[in-house]
Amino acid sequence: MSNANDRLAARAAREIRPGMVVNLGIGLPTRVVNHLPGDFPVCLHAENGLTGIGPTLPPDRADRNLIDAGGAYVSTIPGSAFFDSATSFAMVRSGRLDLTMLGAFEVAANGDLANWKIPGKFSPGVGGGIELAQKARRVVVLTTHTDRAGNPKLTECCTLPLTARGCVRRIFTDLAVIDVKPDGFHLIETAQGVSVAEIKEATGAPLIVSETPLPSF
Amino acid sequence: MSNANDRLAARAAREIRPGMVVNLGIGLPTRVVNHLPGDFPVCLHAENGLTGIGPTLPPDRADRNLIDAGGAYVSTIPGSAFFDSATSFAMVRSGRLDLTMLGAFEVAANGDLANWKIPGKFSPGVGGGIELAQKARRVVVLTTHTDRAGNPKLTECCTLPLTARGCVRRIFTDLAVIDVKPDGFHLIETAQGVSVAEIKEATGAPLIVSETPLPSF
Amino acid sequence: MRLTDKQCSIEDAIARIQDGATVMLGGFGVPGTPFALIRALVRHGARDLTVIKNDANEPDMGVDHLLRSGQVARLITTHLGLNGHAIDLMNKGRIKVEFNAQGILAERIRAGGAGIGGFLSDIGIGTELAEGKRMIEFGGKTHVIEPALRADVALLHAARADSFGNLAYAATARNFNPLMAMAADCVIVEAEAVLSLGALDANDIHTPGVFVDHVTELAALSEEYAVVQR
Amino acid sequence: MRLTDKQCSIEDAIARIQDGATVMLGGFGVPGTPFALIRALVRHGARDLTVIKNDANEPDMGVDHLLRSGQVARLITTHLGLNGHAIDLMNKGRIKVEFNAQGILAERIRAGGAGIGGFLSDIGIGTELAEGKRMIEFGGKTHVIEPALRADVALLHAARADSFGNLAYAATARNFNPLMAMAADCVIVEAEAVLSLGALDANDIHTPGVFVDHVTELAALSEEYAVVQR
Repeated sequence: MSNANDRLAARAAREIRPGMVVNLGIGLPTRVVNHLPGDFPVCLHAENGLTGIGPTLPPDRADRNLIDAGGAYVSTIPGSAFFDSATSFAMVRSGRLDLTMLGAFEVAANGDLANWKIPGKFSPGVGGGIELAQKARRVVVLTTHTDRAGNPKLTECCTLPLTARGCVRRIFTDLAVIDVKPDGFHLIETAQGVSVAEIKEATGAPLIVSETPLPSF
Repeated sequence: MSNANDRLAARAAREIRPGMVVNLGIGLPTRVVNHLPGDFPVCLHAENGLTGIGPTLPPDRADRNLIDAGGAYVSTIPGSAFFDSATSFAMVRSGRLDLTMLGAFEVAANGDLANWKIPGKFSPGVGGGIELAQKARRVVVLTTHTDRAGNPKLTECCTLPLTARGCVRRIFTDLAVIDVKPDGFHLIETAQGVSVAEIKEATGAPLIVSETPLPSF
Repeated sequence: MRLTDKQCSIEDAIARIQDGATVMLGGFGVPGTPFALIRALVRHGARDLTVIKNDANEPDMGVDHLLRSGQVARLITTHLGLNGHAIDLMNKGRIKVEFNAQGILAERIRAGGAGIGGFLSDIGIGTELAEGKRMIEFGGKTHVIEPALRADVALLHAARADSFGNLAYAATARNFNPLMAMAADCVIVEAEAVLSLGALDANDIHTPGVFVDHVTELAALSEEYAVVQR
Repeated sequence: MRLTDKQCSIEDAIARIQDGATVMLGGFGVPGTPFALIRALVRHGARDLTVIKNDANEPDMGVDHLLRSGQVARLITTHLGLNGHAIDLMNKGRIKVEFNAQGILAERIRAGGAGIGGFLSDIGIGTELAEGKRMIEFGGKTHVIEPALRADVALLHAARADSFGNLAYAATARNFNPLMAMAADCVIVEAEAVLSLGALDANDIHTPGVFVDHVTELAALSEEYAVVQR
């Protein structure tokens, strides 16, 4: 499983183009950074007020005032900048964020995303997720293909409270890479050793598969 | 005339209480600073982005990047701060300006102020005046009592486009100090050598004068 | 001209806070949270408070002390994920919680500080976050109207201050602090160091002292600021 | 990770500006005005421009060059008092001028930069400044709705930049520059010095480079920046 998640993070890392400004959500997305070359030209944004996130640091080398939005002690790189929370979300809402990678409870075939609340079970608040999902120029999701009980997370419609409507463009899972297009989910890559039939079985909505062989990751 | 204006500026300077944050408008109000003791505790605000205005400087000692809102080369004092134009007016609109001193074309007996436009003759734009007049905690006016043609500037109603309604609390002129109260203009001080009759004659609205002798300045 | 000295003791500053007050607290997680001022507010005991803070810190830390002492009636926040105790109080109905999208909370506070009544935003439209909010068509688009937020008191943490209350924050400890500094009738700052006037470069001040009412130098840094393995 | 280099020539940057574009220009009076970029825009020749600037500089300086070359159709501003030529063009109907209260112009630009649609304000109510504006009752008060302002291009002047476009302004040359940096699709900066990454302290950056598209180092400071007796 951890291997599969590493592979998915490595695949998702190829989504990041040189020069992009990128926000990586808490959880799986955070791991993507480990799969970028050390000198890759990218500006990572932390919504608590930092552009140019550097590597995470162990406590003995950490700066007590320097965390990312997930609370991890991080570092700066040459050219990093600090700013307040209003400026941070001004960047997000005014379109300066090229890409965000988010986790998901559910993604619907129309691109709807639910990732912040499970009524009666989990309601910590939406944090910055809603603005990232609604305003980043490109939103991709990193998630396991099914939940712990084996139920599909890619579905016809979201049943949970939405984070944002129609925002997801691409989904990276442990089984597949799937694009969200006007006509629904398109399978574009498969994980090594996973069959298209297995992916269809684990997906809660129709999956459009081209005739031509798909690459795997 | 210049003597009278100096006296009026000196009198107006006594309006400034220790610890106030004050914005001095262009023209007569700017002169007030010359009548404050050098170590007087006051924070002068320039709406182009400076708190803690220091003395004006001659060109040979000026900093090309350091001007007040009237374009004069000024200096800083210990504790001065620079900020952007939105922050500058955030101070004004959120009530952090204790006092502003403004010039006037007309002040009405209800406190209305007109000081930015003479249709067909003078229309350079309102600049920051409207927010200063509307939002400073206390607005006082420094002006000659009459215009160059001898017409009163203190009137029943303003005929020129308004800067703000009902904003003026006190008026300092070359002839008098006049308070604006719910029932109109109240004469509270006279300039040395100026009679109450002269002041009434030069004022375009009823002037309420108490029975007790008035101080002069 | 010279600038006034706004230094006072933590106790004198906090004594101004009344029952029923709305109190903004700086900080995002630990950095920028005014832990010493919060402890003083617990000692002071003002009740029925509305607290505005990005998060509720962690159990037995910062905001959580105010929750445990029963002083908080209402919490306006964005995320309580690190404080299960706060979520528990919310679920039991012991405190009212209003969740805002994080950037919208920041912007509402800034709007209060800018002296405007509110702003138009499309954030949350089509989700339950927008439910119950007034909508308006403007410029060919649908917006929700987000009201400005102001507070009676803001409690802030700065790395460096001067005696007039000019402030500089360190790294990501800045977060909500400069916004709240603009948006409260009484702004109280704990600073790791209070320097003499002129010690801060006028170009590098994050919060101009005009916004600040009281500043106090911390005798020692709160234990919460120690770096720990989380 | 490393940050990209956004340096380019003034001509390459300005070449992106098209006829009919909306162009924001930093500066309040002389300080912060991008004189070299304005000269390049005159050489470039794009016409029918909407220019947004606090003021119109002085005759034969800055904005006035664009007015004389006939490139400006519309000017959104707060005060033209130092440029009689601009007032003359306005009075003759050769340019359209929209006057804003100064802080409202600043706030409208910031709103554009913050990705919000507009804001509610009571400034100007009861005066001709509010005439024709849409009003709304909200929170028990009457407000005008002030629409956000964005531009196709912002031309800015900074004292120091780094190659990623992080910016620091000097003294009162800051003014509208950091607001406009947030509010344009393409942000072009002339800097008195472009430094290597890391030369600006991350705490002291006034405009984060994320907002900036192109930065160019001035070979020499424009003559307008000489201190003169005014």
